Amino acid sequence: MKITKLNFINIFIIFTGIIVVIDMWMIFVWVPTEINQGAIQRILYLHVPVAWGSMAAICIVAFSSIMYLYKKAEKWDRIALSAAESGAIFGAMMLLSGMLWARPVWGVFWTGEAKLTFSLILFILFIAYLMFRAYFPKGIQQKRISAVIGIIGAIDTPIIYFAANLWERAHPPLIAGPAATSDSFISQNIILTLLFSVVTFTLVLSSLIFLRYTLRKNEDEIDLIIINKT
Amino acid sequence: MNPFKTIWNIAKRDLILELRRKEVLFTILGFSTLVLSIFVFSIDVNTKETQKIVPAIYWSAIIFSFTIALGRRFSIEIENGAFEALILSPISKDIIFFGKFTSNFILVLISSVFALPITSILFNINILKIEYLLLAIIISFGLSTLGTFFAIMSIKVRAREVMLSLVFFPAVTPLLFAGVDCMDKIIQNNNFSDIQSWIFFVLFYDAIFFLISLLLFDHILQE
Amino acid sequence: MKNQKNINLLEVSQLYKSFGNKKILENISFEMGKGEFVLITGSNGSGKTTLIRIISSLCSHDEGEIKIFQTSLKKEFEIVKSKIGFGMHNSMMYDDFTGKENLEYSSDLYGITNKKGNLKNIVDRFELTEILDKKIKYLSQGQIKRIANAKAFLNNPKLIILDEPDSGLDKQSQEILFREIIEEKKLGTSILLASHRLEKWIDIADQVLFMKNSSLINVTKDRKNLIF
Amino acid sequence: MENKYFKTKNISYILLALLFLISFLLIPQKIYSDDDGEDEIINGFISAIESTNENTILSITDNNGVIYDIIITSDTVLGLDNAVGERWIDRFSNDINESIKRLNDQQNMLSPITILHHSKYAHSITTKNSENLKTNLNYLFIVFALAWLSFFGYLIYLSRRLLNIKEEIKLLKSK
Repeated sequence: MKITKLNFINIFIIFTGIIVVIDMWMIFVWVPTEINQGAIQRILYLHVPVAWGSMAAICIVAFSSIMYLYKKAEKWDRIALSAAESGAIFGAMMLLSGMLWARPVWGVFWTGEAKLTFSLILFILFIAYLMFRAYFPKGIQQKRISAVIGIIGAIDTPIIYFAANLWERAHPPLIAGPAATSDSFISQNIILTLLFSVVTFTLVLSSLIFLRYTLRKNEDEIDLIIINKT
Repeated sequence: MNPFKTIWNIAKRDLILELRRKEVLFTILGFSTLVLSIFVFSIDVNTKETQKIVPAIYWSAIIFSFTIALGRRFSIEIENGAFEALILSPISKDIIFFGKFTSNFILVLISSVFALPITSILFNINILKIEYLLLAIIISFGLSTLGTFFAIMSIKVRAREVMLSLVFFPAVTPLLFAGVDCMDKIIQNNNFSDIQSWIFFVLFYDAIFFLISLLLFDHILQE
Repeated sequence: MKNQKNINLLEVSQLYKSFGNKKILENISFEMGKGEFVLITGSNGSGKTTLIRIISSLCSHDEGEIKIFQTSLKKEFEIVKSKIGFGMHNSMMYDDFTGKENLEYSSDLYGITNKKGNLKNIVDRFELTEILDKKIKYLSQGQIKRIANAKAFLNNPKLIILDEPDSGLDKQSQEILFREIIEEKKLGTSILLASHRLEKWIDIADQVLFMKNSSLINVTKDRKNLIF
Repeated sequence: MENKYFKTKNISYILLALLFLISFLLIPQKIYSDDDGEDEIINGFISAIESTNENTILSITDNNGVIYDIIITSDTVLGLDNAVGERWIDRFSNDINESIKRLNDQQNMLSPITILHHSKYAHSITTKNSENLKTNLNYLFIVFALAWLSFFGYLIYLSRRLLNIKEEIKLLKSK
């Protein structure tokens, strides 16, 4: 059975689906509830992997943008676009899970806490990349400028994280509650579930990128066919 | 042809152009004062609480007015192709970036220095100290590096002002944090060691983005 | 006047350019020797301006090779640019500066030694004295075009690239332009000119290239019965 | 005009590398040096509150009867729920008598308290309202539902577009 391009992706997605189901079982059934925060602590198994996913996405965007500027090969630009789109969704989830975790535990949706500020700015960076690319007239320059934004955005990410920490140190937000020390209470099962969720969400991220990449490739193919037809 | 002379030539001509057109000059000076006065109307100024948010108001006024000025800065120059004359002339692209950067740097510096006395009058805090000048210089450096880069990059994009600010603000937030926090500390006249880490951070930020813009500048000029 | 074959000033080989899914330039190739006058003609929108912009490295191209003064376009090519004069479609000048200030700015950029003398010479040659001291935005299209054309001759270049220099010019200034171009041609400067009006240029052109739906035909020989 | 002495490109490469080196050495360890040790957590009930002139001392008996004396400093953060369950969050120094009053209520209500302290100096004192922590399962449900909705929605949207384009290509190729 010749593995063609398309059904390789189907296998990959089905495989990810299975892994996701196992992961859900682990999160909701297998891992014990953490004594300090109760059930809400299970958001950790979504928040951390998604944060790791959006970080990975911005790195992929940066790497493929540099390669595109260096090699001028179309393939790198497609990877950058797909990584940015899935990265935007992961960034939105990171922001949402962060806020919905803060609400029950700290009593407020938004505090000056470093991680929340950082995830908001990262999310805006992704949106800026996608909007700028959509509003720029089509062509080689559009790809080149998006690559430049990708690189600047990626270089900015650690700097923003650093600034958010400095900002939090200068203006400590009123976090009254055990969540502030959630990581001081890690038992064996919690670490295992967390690692497994990180693996699952990396698989989800790569399958999204993979799918978006093939879609982009086919779009280019259609453009080529139309050009040859006229 | 001494490159520093060309850079000064480009910057000088840009500034003369802005003086004649007065459009960007008004945005830089007028708009920031407008933002400051809006805050003065909306909050009762003399309680101790509001003193804490004065740095935030000051720096957001500077950044807003600079973003709008950036949107206007290159639009006319591009329409009749004057920017292309620069690209076609026998100077390397880095010198063009230096020239445009210097003129933007001077404009932002004027705006931030001009807004200092206004803020101290409106919010009656004494902020006319030398440290503010140093702070204004290093932060304006960072602002104009990325500002020039993004302005030139977003010439051809539709809805240019919105797109420019959408890309510019997240990239500049570290500077906003640094500016607000340092100013806050200087107002409570803490010693230098508190803001030392911020000063280091801003210098690092300026250097990194100045070099990155230099390296990537060729790619955004090529049509 | 055939130039020596070996030193080609400008070589364009198999140039392709398409924008989105519309082809603009297909397999464009031509050469240009020293002291030659090449005329590129064709109806509006046949890709003349794009070709000129690609040659002057303002616009990227998909495939093909462009060599000016034997150096390929890809390398840093400022040294080459100092020997070229550009007169593009738009005026390339600042509206709020007067004609004189614009010309001074260009001579600063080109690093011309005796700025005053060179400027005076250009102004006399193109008879610009009376329109030089008004701001560009108060001048008519024709007057702006005259100053823009003069700007292309400012750094006494070896190669002059002009795109529609005669659009909007009145009779008298066309005469001036025509006279100056012949003058430069005698001094050995090669000129690449794109225009859709033929009357005068066709007689003095060494090569005539006709652009028709994104391809190039060399009609130097049977230029007389050129109709489009 | 040969600007060889202004070869900014390679100078910038060297400067950039140098800068990365310096920054890694200089800034981070300056920041993270003042992170002093681990904080401990005590869960228990307030048994007594004495406020002397310079600071206030809370004595807490935890679940297995051990009594701790915790010192409340000026920047201790309080997160206390009243009988109805609304959470009140403020710094101790901002409003001392209000904080003392609230602490007394907690003592009378015998509500479970979590204290985060570092060698007896309290960072934060919060009511360990385990019962309403159970109730916010709905937050948990919302987050996971939204997460999976967006991922699978995007996945389905992409695959549908992919199939359409595949058909179009087949159509165009056959024509």
